[in-house]
Amino acid sequence: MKLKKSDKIPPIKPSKRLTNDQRISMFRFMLQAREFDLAMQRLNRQGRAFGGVYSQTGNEASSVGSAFALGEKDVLFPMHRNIGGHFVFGQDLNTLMLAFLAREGSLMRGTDGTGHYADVNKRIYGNISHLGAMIPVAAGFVLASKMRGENVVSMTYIGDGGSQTGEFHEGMNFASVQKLPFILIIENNQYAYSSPNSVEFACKHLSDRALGYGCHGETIDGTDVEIVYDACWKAAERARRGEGPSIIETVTMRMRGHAEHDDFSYVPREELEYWQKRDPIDRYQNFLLEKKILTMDDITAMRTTLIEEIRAAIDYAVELPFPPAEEGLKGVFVD
Amino acid sequence: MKLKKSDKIPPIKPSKRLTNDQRISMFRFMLQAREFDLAMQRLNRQGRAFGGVYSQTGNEASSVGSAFALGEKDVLFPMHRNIGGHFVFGQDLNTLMLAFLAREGSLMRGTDGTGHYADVNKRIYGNISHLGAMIPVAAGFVLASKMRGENVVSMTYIGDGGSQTGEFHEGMNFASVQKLPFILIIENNQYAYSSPNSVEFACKHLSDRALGYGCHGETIDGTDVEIVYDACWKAAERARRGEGPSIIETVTMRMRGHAEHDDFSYVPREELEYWQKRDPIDRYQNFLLEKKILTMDDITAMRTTLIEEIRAAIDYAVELPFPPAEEGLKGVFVD
Amino acid sequence: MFCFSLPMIKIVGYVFDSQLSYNSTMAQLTYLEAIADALRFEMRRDERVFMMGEDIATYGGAFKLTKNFHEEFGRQRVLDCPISEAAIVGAAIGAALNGMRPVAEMQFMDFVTCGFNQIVNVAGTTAYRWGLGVPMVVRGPSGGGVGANPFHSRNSEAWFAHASGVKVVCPAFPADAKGLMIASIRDNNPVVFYEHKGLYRKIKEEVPEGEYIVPLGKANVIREGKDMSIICYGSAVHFALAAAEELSKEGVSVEVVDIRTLVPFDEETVLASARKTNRVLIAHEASLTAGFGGEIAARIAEKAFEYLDAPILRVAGYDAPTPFAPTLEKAVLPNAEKVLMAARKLMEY
Amino acid sequence: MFCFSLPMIKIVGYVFDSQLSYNSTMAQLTYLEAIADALRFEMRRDERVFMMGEDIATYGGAFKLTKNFHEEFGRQRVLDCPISEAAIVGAAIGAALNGMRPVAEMQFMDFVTCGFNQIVNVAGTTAYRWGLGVPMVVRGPSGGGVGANPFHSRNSEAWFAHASGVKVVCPAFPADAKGLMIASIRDNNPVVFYEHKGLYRKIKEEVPEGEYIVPLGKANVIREGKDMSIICYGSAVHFALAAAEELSKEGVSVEVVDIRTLVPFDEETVLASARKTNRVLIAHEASLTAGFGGEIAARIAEKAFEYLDAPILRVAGYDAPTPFAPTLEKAVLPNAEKVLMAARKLMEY
Ligand SMILES: Cc1ncc(C[n+]2csc(CCOP(=O)(O)OP(=O)(O)O)c2C)c(N)n1
Ligand SMILES: Cc1ncc(C[n+]2csc(CCOP(=O)(O)OP(=O)(O)O)c2C)c(N)n1
Ligand SMILES: [Mg+2]
Ligand SMILES: [Mg+2]
Repeated sequence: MKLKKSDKIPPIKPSKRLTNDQRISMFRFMLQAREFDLAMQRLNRQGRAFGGVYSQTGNEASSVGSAFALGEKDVLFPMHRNIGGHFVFGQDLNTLMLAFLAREGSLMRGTDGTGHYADVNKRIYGNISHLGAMIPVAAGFVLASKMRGENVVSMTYIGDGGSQTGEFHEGMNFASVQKLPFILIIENNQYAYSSPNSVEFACKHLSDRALGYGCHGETIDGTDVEIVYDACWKAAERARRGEGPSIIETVTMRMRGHAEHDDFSYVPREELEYWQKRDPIDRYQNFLLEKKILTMDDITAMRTTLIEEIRAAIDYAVELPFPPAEEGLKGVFVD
Repeated sequence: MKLKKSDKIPPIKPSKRLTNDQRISMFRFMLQAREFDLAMQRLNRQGRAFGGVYSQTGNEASSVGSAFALGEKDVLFPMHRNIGGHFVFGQDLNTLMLAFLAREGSLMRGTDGTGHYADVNKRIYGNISHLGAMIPVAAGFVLASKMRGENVVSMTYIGDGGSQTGEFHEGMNFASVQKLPFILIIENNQYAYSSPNSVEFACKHLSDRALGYGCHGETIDGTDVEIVYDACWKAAERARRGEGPSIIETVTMRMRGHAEHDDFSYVPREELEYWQKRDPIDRYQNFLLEKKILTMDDITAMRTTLIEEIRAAIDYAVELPFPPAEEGLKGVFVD
Repeated sequence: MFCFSLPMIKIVGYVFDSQLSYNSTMAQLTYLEAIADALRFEMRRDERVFMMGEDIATYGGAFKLTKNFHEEFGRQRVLDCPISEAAIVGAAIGAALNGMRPVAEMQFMDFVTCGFNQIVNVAGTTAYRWGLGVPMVVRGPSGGGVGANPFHSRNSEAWFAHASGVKVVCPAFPADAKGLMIASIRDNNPVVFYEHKGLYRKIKEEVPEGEYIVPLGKANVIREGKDMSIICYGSAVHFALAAAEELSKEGVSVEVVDIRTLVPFDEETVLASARKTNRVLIAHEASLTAGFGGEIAARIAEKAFEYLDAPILRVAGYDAPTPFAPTLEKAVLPNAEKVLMAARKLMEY
Repeated sequence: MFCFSLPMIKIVGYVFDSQLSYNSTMAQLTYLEAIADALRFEMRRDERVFMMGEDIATYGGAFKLTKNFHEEFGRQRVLDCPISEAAIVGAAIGAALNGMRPVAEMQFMDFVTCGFNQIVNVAGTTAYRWGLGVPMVVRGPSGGGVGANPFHSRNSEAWFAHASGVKVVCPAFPADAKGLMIASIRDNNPVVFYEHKGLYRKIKEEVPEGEYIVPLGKANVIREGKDMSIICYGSAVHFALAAAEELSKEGVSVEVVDIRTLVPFDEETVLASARKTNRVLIAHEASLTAGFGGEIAARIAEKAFEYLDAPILRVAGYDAPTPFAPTLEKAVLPNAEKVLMAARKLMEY
């Protein structure tokens, strides 16, 4: 992505579909994602985190705006930078923290970590590490719904890097041929680990690939949560009307390293500065303040509560032991 | 592909780059491919063919026109309906027949059959059965040339079916990022085994995918050999100038079953009739006669010679034994 | 087409135990028909069962195994798919997670290499990680001996046996193929189901009509003997039986154990046979090195060691791709003659 | 990060034979440094050698193994690639067919499942079918014990050992890693080279500088003994050595054989050891069922049967994905204690 020096930060483009309560809700989820991220970074510095810590900073609008656009029957297959979506889908902090820290009581019994869990009742299906793999799986999920006449939309994510996997292609093509109610968010956060877009692809927009599948495609500002919400809401509507899948590329920036061990020295300082000014939370906060939907006091209070809740969840989880060893020898097959 | 009832068969669009000698040459290769096909069909009916016989009929313009556009350093990775390309690249009938019939003396020692062989001196590298697999391989071949500063173009083929494989995507994207001198011909012959285009993809043209890779893409009439030649010649020129890969979709029809065991009863009669009128050899023959480049006598003589040569090669090969059993236990590794 | 020359074997003496349920009506079915029968039976019985694959509807599959299925079940439940094995398997997994019981066909089992990641990494880890079943069957024709080529002949069952979390089934007979297919479809775990294309139309036997289940994880002693055991599965069962027949003329009483499923593996039955006959030969069509025969040998060498009177021998494919020419293919693949030679060696020991 | 607790092992008593060439200068290198050293040496020596992979240039690889390589060799020869394992392997094959000697990195060996088809079907059959070499190395970090997750810990060497046409290398020591890497790069066949990430920075030893080749297909008796043999490779060599040390205190003399390469397999050295000690234990980190240990056991049970005084035992990973939590991971993966327990059982037999 070429940086335009003169580029002014555009104002938030308000969606006509959102009530102010919903706006506050979205903002809260974004803030929660950010504070969760900061807490995990801290935990990592303290040597108390377990496994990779993948920053969500810069991704809050993309993750929250997209998941927020789904309905109450729809399903989410979040990827490693979609903690915001977990919150939107009602996941509680303790459950998340047990999963991340692989403690006793984790939905995964310690067999896996981070957001890799599934919580069927909350319609959250985590991912595997292999990028691209969840695309055909999420498509197949709604193939089943469709066969039963249920009107369910599934949504998953892929990065500017993961879009180069064969399963991206096979999954998107399959979903398009079957006209499945499926939404793929391509989160173009400029880097795939250390690789800039130029290493990964040579097309202009990753959403240009939609033309080659015969589905809807668009590239949007991934730092404006209302734009993300609107695009995804429309995609979900199209999906429900039987018009097939959509590819929505949300353009944003991964504001830290790939994971916390990565000092991201390969990212030019100007690029970070450019995006810092477009911080999705700052942008939305300014909008909410300007429109008097929230006051600074409201936000401070909100933040304080979120931080306390997250701290409580960490304190709770970190004290728990890892699951007992025997768990490792169980459950390779279900009955 | 929707058939347009009123659609008139357009006249051949003559290329400005071809001499009449070259035209005759191309026509001869097309005729050779057709006669080879007919001979293989006959052999199959007689129970003397060995392995699948995949018809080339309908594909001669695409295969010959594309290979003919390459230069003398360029390399060809033909697929199962590209016998025409083997001829263009100078392959002799005996070598081919030994390969197809897996007889003693086959370049593959009987380990594999059909056009799966490689003949390094002739710059022909066959394929494996797994569709899509040769795309990254053919791209990697010229990555090597490029690293050595050699200006070599590689070309391979894929079908309207095989374009849905993950390796198609990964290979084309890789070639585009590296701006490799690589040409992919998508031979859209309406069917993938029994599956019409509508089962395989939902985009308008398969060449639309070029946009998603950032390479050149176009869809052309695959029954007009001069159009095919011209498009490929330009693609090779772009490749040599360092402008990267091209996807060229040649639209034609597979005029028989997937292989000879398939009665293709799933193909509507009108569709076959539509395409019969667009037989690439008939079209080119009419053009050559009209332009007085060849007379009917020339063509008859040409055909007679070709038939005799093919018959001789079959007679030669069919009498030979299969390679000795010990060959099967050799050569799993090279030294 | 060069064809596998197998005698039409009529099987007697199946060992049915209490877990096997079957219907008393029988029909003479080929291996292919028996599989089609199982699929049809399950599709009729359970709406959640559906099929995905290339050319399975209109065309009825490359081997016509699902001929006319779409007429009975509709094109949605007999879903013609693009040439995208990863998408086929991946979408099947997604559908399985959402309450369906998909059966995904690989047009040839060789192409499973293109859906490999989905099977071993998504399907194979879901129970362990999420506690969720993935009731999916991936099935298709495998194996050589029919003059196909290196890419239409592979026996890759050992890959999935080593994957963890994936069940692996390799039936040798029509009735087993039916009973194991029904069991596989009803299993809540991913199953890779290897059909041997050389057996499709070569073998016919009485197959119980209707509901008939052969549980996964039960080996079958298809021929009792006392001098040596041949442990085998898939096409190897047939050449093992042919060799056993020949050996009986030489006065050697051979027990033939068809393991039927690699995962779960019926160690008990295999060990019991080894302990009884004290001589073991293992046979499979797949290439030797790191094939499943090694696993069987290792289990016996550990757990029935003291009963062995002779080395454990293996007869398997030569470590090479399966070649195209019949002369070479014969050299590479195991057969009755090779089993016979090894068995004689074993008895001479 | 939970870490593999391995003692820093100083190795003595390497068996060098005449085919091993080495330089007398030595440097203390970690396993990771030794591999980097081999790659750098070959890149300097031979223009045809180049590297492909994700994040290998600018970033120097996820483990910083190729740190600064692009500065010396340029970005063309240290080629940062898109996240496309099939394209990386496929393009490497194409380049190999056109005179180059590519080394393709899988960022984690787990992701080889996405390039699986290219390796087993294109690379593995090219010599046999075309008579052409595919001098390509696919390398990357494998294995568990470091608190990664099921998708960053797999040991999949047995898959390729069963593929035919692909060589498989699993070094356990820095010097071997270097010598085997150089041999792999110079080999005209496809090689899948398993580096164990738990060893990357845990082990340091004297590594010959410059040209140093350990030929593929030569096992190494790293510890001589007379009471039992432990046949092993990769990370298992280290816990086998630790167990052997402990056993020696108990008066048991253990021979440890590091097979180093699975394909080609040095049957001779393994059999000689089995024949000498008469008791065999096989250890590998990969899960048990259909792992390479089965192959080793089967060869011994066939060819050294009469020398065996006890069952052949295997210590391997439990048949499950490698779990994330350290408690579970420890339960699933083999270690010195588990080898010790099995070895005691073996000696008691
Ligand atoms: C198939 C596959 N190859 C390689 C990796 C290793 N890997 C994990 S994340 C990552 C970078 C992903 O970049 P991108 O898709 O842009 O997502 P982001 O992390 O930037 O959100 C890589 C290379 C993987 N997980 N899967
Ligand atoms: C990965 C893979 N899946 C399935 C097949 C089986 N198969 C062989 S040819 C074919 C149809 C190919 O159709 P298309 O790509 O349109 O090429 P055409 O034969 O029409 O020229 C299929 C499904 C295969 N060879 N490879
Ligand atoms: Mg990214
Ligand atoms: Mg086609």
